[in-house]
Amino acid sequence: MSIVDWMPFSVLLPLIAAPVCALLPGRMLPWLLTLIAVLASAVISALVLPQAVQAPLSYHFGNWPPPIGIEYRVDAVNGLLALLISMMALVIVPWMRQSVNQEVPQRQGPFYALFLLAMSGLMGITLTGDAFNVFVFLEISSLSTYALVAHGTRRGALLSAFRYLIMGTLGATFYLIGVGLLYIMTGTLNMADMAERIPEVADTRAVRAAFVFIMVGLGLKLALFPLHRWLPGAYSNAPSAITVFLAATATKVAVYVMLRMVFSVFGVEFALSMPYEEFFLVLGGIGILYASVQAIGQRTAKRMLAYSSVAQIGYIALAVGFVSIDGLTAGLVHLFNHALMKGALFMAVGAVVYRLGSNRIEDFAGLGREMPWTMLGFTLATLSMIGVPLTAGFISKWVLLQAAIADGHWIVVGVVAVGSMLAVVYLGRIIEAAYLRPAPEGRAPVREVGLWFQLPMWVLVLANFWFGIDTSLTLGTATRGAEVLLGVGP
Amino acid sequence: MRENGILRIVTRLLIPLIMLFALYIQFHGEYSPGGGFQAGVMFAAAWILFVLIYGLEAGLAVIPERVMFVLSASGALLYAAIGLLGVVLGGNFLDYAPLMEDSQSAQQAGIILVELGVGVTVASVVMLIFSLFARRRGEQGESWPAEGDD
Amino acid sequence: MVAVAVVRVRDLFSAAMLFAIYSLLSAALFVVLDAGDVALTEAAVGAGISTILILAVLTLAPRYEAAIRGVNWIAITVVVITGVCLIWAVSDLPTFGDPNNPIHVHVAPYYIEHSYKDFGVPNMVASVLASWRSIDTFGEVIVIFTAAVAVFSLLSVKPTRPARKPEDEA
Amino acid sequence: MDLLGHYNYYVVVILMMIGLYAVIARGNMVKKIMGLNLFQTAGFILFISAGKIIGGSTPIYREGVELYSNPLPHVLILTAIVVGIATTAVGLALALRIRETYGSIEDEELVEDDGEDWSFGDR
Repeated sequence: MSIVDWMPFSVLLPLIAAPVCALLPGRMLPWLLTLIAVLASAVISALVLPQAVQAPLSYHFGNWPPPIGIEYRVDAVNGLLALLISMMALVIVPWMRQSVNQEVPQRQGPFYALFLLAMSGLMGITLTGDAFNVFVFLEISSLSTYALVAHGTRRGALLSAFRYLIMGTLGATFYLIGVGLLYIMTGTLNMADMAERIPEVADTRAVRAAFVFIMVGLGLKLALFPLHRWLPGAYSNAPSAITVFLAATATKVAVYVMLRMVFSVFGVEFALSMPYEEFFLVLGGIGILYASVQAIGQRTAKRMLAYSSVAQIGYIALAVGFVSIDGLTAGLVHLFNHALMKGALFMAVGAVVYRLGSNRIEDFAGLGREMPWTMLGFTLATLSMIGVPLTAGFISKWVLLQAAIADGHWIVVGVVAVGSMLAVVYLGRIIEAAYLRPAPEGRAPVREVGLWFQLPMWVLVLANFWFGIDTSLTLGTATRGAEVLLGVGP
Repeated sequence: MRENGILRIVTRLLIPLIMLFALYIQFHGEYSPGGGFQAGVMFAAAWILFVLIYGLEAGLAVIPERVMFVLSASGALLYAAIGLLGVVLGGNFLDYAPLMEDSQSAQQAGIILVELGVGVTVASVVMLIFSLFARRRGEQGESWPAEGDD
Repeated sequence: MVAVAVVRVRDLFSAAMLFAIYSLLSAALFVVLDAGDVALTEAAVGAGISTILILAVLTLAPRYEAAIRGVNWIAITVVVITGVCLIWAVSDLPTFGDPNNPIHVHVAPYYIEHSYKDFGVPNMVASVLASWRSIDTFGEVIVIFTAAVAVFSLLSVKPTRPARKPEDEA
Repeated sequence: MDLLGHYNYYVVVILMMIGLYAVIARGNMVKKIMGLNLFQTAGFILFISAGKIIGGSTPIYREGVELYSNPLPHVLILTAIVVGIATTAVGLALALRIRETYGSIEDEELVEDDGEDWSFGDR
């Protein structure tokens, strides 16, 4: 079997493992099965990517050629994203074991099954080349995510999950209606096939409305300002492990679908005939400033980081707002790098939650001495977040600024600079508390967390530096991806 | 409702009919409207009717929740197994052609088996969800006796 | 229309009943539109399962919803914008029922032609569902299974969980 | 003629607006879920309407019938209905749990409780 034959199994293996996992008793077995499935998925994704960068790979389900059947189609863009998702899952699964033991004391089989479903749903959205199939897998991942968020130990978790469900379902339905309109106009659901047929009907109002509907639907899913309202609650109330996973992957996938629909399906000319650029630049810019200011006002670390995520989505929106190779490259690189930083930050906070049972910022006081490794990791990830040279965060901001300067968008340059300053302020609060303030009187000494927490976090922290120095994987693949999206180059 | 003789007898007559109809829909789905999903819902509806008349305990005595849970997983797994069988026999995932020599009957076999998987999952999931909701009511009734005036 | 009533009625119990009627009406509409399979499903799901589940929740929850304070202008604005956008869009769609619409001349004819010829399966919906677009249906099975696991993990927790103090967790 | 030719679509839009209004404006969670269902069903009618051919028949092969309605939208909507009921079930289960923990399912009453500021620890 060639690698193409294995490709869909990066989705199918976790998907099939999920029902088995749900039936397994105890705590160890479901976790082990999850680990194996995720590992297999990551290995396959890693093997697929180099091939997909060369030329798109296509897998036909049931051996029916598209558009009759459904195909999985992998190129540099979604190959990179699939690698990101499966690798993040692979890092998180070892990390989550103790944290989940604490936060989900009941039967864990269903919990891990839901995690697998969420992960494979995201993978499925990423790999598929069929617009309706996206909807189906979107619902798999969303439904399981709602349930996972509701597993949070705070009672607010239920409410957050419910609101997330309402917003998420609205988003998915908007997307469905958009796809429906497109289908009515083109007669096909296969994305590549749609792309060929859209130019004929591009001038109709129905196609324009389809564009708007898909954008709004996905905007809800990716928490683009002002549709971000569900995100802080969902992130801060979910179990720590789920927060890490969601922050690192879920919104990224929505960004990907948006890019795919805009560039591969509607095409650049069509996007430019809509107020696409203005839409993203304005919303992205306001999103960065608004969410960063909000983040400064938060009292808990998780919620602060959640607002920071909304701001980071703003950066990605800015980047993809430039319809240029540089802009899209910046967006894709930031997609990847942001997952690394946010993953590391949320893992550090998760470790603190595990020990302290709290993530209020004043409770971080004195942790610099008591949990030195965790806080060191947090600090290093913060550097990347701010964009200090030699870190991954620097690379993405650098490319973004280049794109902005090339297009002469000086306001964007200003927004990015201000956003970075604000990030220094809000992330600085935690670091200040951890290192400069003494531990409160009367608190029992806090022990450092064990290797299960440390190792995965340090993998991500070091990855931040690795990808800040060696950019061939991220920048190289992202540039190739941008070329694919814009339809230029080989 | 549970003491009403007419209801009990009518249901007793009705339930086998509904189940029979569900099976008809399940296996006749290729020729007329219907298929695994509709049959599953129909089958579950028969069980729910049974529960409404005879009570949840009687219903769970027929099919315990644990069995439903296992069934719902195994329906999905049956579907996946058919898909994987295609791969093992040298085709793509969910490729029915390698299942049999004759491509027409291979497709039919694939469709029937897959629909069976759908039917099993849907029926057990709907029953499971209903039973979880209904059981909730019983448990809550004990613990929240004073509630319900708002 | 029934839909308006569903939204207006504050008695949730009547709303649930009206909701069932609405589902049955749409099922009837689907029959008129030649979608027998869909009608069967909508009738079973919308009028059956959804309604039963809603009623099951209502037995545990207050029957009347709270009075609405004033008019929600944000909601109206959003809805009107969406509505105008849609009206503007749909008036541009191909005429209803015309066999020459793009939807009918691409892909679909293949299904219609080959279902019986290649599979010997007269019900085209079944063959598209279970063979041509089989992975969608697999996804559908997984979705419903996800729902089962989700509801199971949500509702298998003991109902009278002691109200936890928010301070000691995060 | 044009108005008649799009009658179905207009109905869809109106239903959609009603459902959407219920989702956004209504505070009651059960009502929100019903609204969501209305909204989704309207979307389904859009698909099915598009699949209809006047003079066509149900897409089940019979001797001598030439014109069938389009089976593909039917398949999509079958899947979408299933997804809809799955969402509804999870949503209702959540509403039930919320009712148990908070004692209310009116969304607006719970806003402050949700901890939008997350400042429990300060009290």
